[in-house]
Amino acid sequence: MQRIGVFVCHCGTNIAGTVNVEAVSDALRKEPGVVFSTNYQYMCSQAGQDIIKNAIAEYKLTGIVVCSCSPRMHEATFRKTAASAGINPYMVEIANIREQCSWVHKDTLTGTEKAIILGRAAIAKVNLNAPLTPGQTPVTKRALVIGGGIAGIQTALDIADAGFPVDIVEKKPTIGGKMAQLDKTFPTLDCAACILTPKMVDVAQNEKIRIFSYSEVTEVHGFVGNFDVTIKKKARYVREDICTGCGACTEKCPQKKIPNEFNLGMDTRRAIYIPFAQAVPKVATIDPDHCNMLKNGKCGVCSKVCTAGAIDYNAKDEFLTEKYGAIVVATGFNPIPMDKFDEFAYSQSKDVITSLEFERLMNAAGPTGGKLLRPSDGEHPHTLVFVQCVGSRCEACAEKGKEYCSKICCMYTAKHAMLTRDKYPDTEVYVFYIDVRTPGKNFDEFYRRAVEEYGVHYIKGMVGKVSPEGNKLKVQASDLIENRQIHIDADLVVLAAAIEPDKSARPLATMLTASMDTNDFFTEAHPKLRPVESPTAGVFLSGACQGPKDIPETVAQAGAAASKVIGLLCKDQLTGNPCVAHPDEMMCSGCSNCEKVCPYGAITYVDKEFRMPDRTTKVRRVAQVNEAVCQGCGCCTVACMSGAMDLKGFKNEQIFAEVDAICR
Amino acid sequence: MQKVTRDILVNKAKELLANGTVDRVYGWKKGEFAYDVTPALFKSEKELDEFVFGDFCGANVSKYLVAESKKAGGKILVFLKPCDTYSLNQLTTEHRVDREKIYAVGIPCEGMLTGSALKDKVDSVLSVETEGDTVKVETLYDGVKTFPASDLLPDRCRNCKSKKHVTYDELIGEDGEVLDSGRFDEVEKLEKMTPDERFAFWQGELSRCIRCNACRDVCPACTCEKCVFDNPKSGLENKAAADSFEEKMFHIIRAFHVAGRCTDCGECSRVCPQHIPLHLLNRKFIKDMNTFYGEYQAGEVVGNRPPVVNYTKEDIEPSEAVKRGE
Amino acid sequence: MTNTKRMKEDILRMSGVNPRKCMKCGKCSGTCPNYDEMEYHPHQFVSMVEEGRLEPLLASKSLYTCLSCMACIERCPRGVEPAKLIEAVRLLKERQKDGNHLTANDIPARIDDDMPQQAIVTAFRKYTK
Amino acid sequence: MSVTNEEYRPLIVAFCCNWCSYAGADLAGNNRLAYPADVKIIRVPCSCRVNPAFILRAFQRGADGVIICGCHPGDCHYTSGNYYTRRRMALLFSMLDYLGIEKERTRVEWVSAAEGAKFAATMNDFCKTVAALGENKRLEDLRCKK
Amino acid sequence: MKVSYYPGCTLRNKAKDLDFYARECAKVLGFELEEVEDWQCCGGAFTSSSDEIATKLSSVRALKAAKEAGQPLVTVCSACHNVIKRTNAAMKDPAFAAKVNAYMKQDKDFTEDYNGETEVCHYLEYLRDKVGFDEVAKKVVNPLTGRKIAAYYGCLLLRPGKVMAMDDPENPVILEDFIRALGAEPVVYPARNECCGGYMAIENADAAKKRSLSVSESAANHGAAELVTACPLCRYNLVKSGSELPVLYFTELLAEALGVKEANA
Repeated sequence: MQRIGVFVCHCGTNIAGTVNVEAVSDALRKEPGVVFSTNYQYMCSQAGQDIIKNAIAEYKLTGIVVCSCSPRMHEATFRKTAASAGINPYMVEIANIREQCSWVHKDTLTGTEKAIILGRAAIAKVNLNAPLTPGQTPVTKRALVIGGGIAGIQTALDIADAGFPVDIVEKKPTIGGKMAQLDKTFPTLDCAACILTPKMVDVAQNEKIRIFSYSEVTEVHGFVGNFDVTIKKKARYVREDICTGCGACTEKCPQKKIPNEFNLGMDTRRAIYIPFAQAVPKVATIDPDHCNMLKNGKCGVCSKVCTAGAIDYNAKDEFLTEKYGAIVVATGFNPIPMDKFDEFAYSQSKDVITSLEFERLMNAAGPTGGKLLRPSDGEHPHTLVFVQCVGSRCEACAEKGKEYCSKICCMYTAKHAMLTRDKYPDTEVYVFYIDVRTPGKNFDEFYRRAVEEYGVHYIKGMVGKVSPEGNKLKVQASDLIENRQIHIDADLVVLAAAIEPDKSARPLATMLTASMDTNDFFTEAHPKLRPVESPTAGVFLSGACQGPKDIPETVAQAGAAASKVIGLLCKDQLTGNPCVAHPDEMMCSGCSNCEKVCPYGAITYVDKEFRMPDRTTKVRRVAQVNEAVCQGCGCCTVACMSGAMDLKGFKNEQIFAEVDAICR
Repeated sequence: MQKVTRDILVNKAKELLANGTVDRVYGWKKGEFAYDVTPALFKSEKELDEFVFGDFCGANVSKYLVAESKKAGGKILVFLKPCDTYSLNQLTTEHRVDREKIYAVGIPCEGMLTGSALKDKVDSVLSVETEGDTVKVETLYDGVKTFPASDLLPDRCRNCKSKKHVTYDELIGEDGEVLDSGRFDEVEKLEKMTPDERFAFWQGELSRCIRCNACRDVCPACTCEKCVFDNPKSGLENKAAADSFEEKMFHIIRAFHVAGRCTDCGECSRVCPQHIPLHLLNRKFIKDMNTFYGEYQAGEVVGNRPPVVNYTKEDIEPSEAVKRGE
Repeated sequence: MTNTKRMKEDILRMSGVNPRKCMKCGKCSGTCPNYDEMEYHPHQFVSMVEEGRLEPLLASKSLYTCLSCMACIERCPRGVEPAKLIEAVRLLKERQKDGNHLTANDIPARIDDDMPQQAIVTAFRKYTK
Repeated sequence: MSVTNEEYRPLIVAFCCNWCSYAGADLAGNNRLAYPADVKIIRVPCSCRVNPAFILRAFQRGADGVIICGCHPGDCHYTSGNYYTRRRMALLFSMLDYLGIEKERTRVEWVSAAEGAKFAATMNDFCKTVAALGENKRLEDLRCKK
Repeated sequence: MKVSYYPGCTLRNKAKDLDFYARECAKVLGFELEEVEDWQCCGGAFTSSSDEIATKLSSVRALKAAKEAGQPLVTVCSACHNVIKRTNAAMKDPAFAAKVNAYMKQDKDFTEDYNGETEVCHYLEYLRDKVGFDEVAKKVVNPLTGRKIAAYYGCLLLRPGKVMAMDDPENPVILEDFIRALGAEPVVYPARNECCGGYMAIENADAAKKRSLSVSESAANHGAAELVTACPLCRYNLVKSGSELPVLYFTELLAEALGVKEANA
């Protein structure tokens, strides 16, 4: 049996004005378990808290009920008071007789009656309270960043800057991501490589950062502060520690006709290759699908020309397991395939390209050395048509396209149009748009410059059909402002393809038990207030894996994710919320219902041996709650049919007791 | 009525025991009366002499596998009617049975008669035989009486939902199809009544409950280690009801606990000594889940996620859900 | 209910089209092969029906110049299906008194010996009630 | 102590989630938006913590109405809790209705931390509705009234 | 293998070749077209309006006959195929089917409700999915080697894509694969799925001509020497367009390759 003290606060006249506090403390004194009851003008004041402390000592109280303002206001205060007087802070319950009683009821009689009932419910609950201690778990002071694009790079640099070691896992042979493929960046038109490559070098040179390029995460176990991650380092057949990146092998390899993915297949590379000049790490990689030596043991040219002796045809995939305290997902995006939009003749003509391909065509390091030339015949195009929203903003149930706005296309198209007109004033540039969306600093100004200074023809309407005829692309489109159909003989058509999360994101989300939306973007712990955290504790989101983003936004989010990681890694121990779910293993049927509804993946199942009353042992499948991961929502307790799962601090019997006290 | 005979099943059992596929068999044996057939475990070829099969083998033996499959030893042979296979799948989904330890032989079912319906019609039954669709009953005092078999079929068979075996290791006879049954007609009829009529209906039905717990004990979805109604710590412990509300509370909570997991096997109504149509509670949940969240049949596929532990962002609001009937 | 409102409801019901799904991108009119023959274009049908401006549509020749080629249905990113809407407006017109656009007597003069039966029956179905 | 009052007053139990609706109720208090004292609030971490058994228990012990308040769908502090609440309560309420129990006695309302006014208005309306139904006879446990 | 066959009225009149060669080639390819008894004209155009019941009855009767025969319903004419396939899809909607079935109950020989059970299959689909273009290629005796043939799909075979589900409506390959199977070289050109002008030919021949000319010119520009189609109206418009390109029915082309044409010459 508890020894409960009841403390009724007047809150000046805030409570005492409508509630007869004397009557309340008198009535509650008669409740079961109550050994002391009093009232005071301001319970939260130092003097009020002293009354509580003294009563705890004098009456050997084990539980406290404070009838006062909302627990959202002073629960923490009174818990501290109790703790300082030597009783467990979770033995305190608050009856909210101000916000939910005296302030909303005018009549003293009903106000007093209700305050008594609320006090009674709190007493009934405290009678069943048990001391709770938040769990402590140590934190591995190392972070993992999955994805080595600008989001991952920035996050890693910021974390490393705070002094914590960081590993980047990148599935491609080099870090850099999509930004490395871009030409200029909006709205300032600085060159992407000029601002990105120094950061890539910083990453390479930072002692706190390790790069696992050409690698993938294959397994994730553990929880916040204590993740165990298995990383697969794919065999690149070149020893990273020896290769100097001289590139001799990439010039001598006889396999020349392999589409170069870095230039989106618009030129070719060898079977041994370095994706681009500023690659980090700058080491060669052998493409096993095209290498003669690996396929049929005949060749070995690269090994012969490599003076460093870095080639290793016998290399195997390696697996290593590392410990991390926090994981940042930065898996980025890709343009969607255009094969379902053949009204734009993407598969029929080389001169219908995506915007990312256009970036490569304009890039000095691209397949044309930065000269804008038609992929089909290498001629200089005079008439260019840009089509916006290809695959974005489609009907939800459409089989092709995405329901969302891809966000970045309006701005990069304005950039493309502007750059084209700037470099080649002899061109005519048409942009077909549905809406021009420019909410960003200097964005609308940028778009207006494209129209006003560079004379780009912005036409509100959509292209219906592109027909390759001769060496022209006949574009048929609507002009909604002039209410006419227009026909343009274009030399190049550029499609602003919708962007989608990288395909690696979904299996990764499963490994991380992080949730995703129907479009495979990672969901945030809270869409407004916790935008860089996943609902899974210890997993953070950076960049376009969470939703379409431009570079400034990505970098901002990357920094925000890094600061959240730093905040976590700064702690030696994580203090949990003690109000967590707890299964009674003897009652658990092992049905997995709780596991299914847990939004945090905090519940797992183990086969456990139990000693039965008849002295036999029995192996049963039972639920286990990871208290470091559980956030205490209680959803599992209702999903549990046998009542085995309960929530500490809000136990079934406690809530039943409150209900009973109110309905008495 | 049944197309499979006892001998076919016994021969199959003997064969599987002999070749070591299984080391015990769950089937049925004779009870006190002709219509009173009860599930039983047979551990040897010899014991199989007592194995019976006929038109009163309605008992769903899936639930017995919860305990049996966790015991040491080899595989257990079990003969499952189509509707029993749904239960086995659901229990597999919930990790309540070890499917690897079970050798399930699917057997066709032509509908199983209930003893309680028979007892309502005649007294002192000596023997029962079915020929085609006619049931011949020999009684102690009234001689031989005949009934059409349909008179003795429970609702679950008259509105059979499926003749298809959703899981089996071996099949005797041909597999059937999922049927387009009228199993929700009765529920719809109730929904069309006024609230007062519904209240009166259920008051009439549920007040007969004697809390014998037979419905719970037979239910293949009720396999908790300890039932909340028996557990003093659950806050719901209630061994016997003291007034009419507690019956309602017991049955609502029981129906809610099995919602999304109940395969509609109808065992609850079969065993109820008070003839309470308990399946109408379960079917209400099934019907609601189908209309609100899309067609769902518990036990159809192993690993399916029941609607109560799932959601979509566009789900119906509770206020809309109760307006449907209006 | 006003007559226009009733007619609009009829059109929406018959066609099953929800014009509110339209995001006014103009792809339907960009794709329409018979655009130049039409006074009101596919995207206008969608917005005019939604706005309830039915009289000009009912009086327009455009009802009979839609080729029913369904390119607008196929390519609409929002699944609006403008051609179905045009057809519903046309049916509404033809179901009115003297609403037929062609009669059997009009046909012989318009066809040659090679004209397939298919074209004639289609024209009947499209132009008459 | 009991108040003798000629007028019948219903007993209403309100389950409020800690993050939105309980804060919404506090806001109603801060703004002094009155609603009947018949409403007694029980704080739960999330609306998904509300077991149907709690609701039935309240009715059994003499509550005349039970209302569950949670964050708006999509805004759950725990991301998905209220979606489960919505399903569970839709099914439970439909079942209670099926048993002939007045469906007006149960309600789910989404009240955010900013919606003090909505909280008060909801409680006023719910009290009025339940008061109009009169005492809960169909669900109460007579033993507990003695 | 027997299949139910719906020829349609044009194939009985102006497009007899389309029909004749379809039947003869089927024999060579090992299946038989069993003409649906007492079929009625499909009406040429599908009326998408949900309250148009009567215009769909003829199609439903043919579909029902195929269901009773337990066979897929094969069509050749694009227009018939479009009407019947879409009607069949509409019949899968229980509300619509209920209305139509209520109507059909007045038929003398009414047996049971029809709910879209029949598989509707264009002759080309049958060749691709059931016979296999590989098998067709094996039966070719006169390979059309060296001929540059442009496939003209028009609208009705492909759209609406979700219902017709024959091929990718923007980048179809079925006719090209067919042409390749016969040994000829398919010519891909952008106008192959643009409208020929259709029934506009009756009211405004000039407008129709403009459309069909743009199709045949596009094909010619891409190097085609002849056009192939499945639709009599498309063929009519393309022939009248004034282009030099010969326009053939696909069955005619098939007959030529299989040696059926010379056998019947």
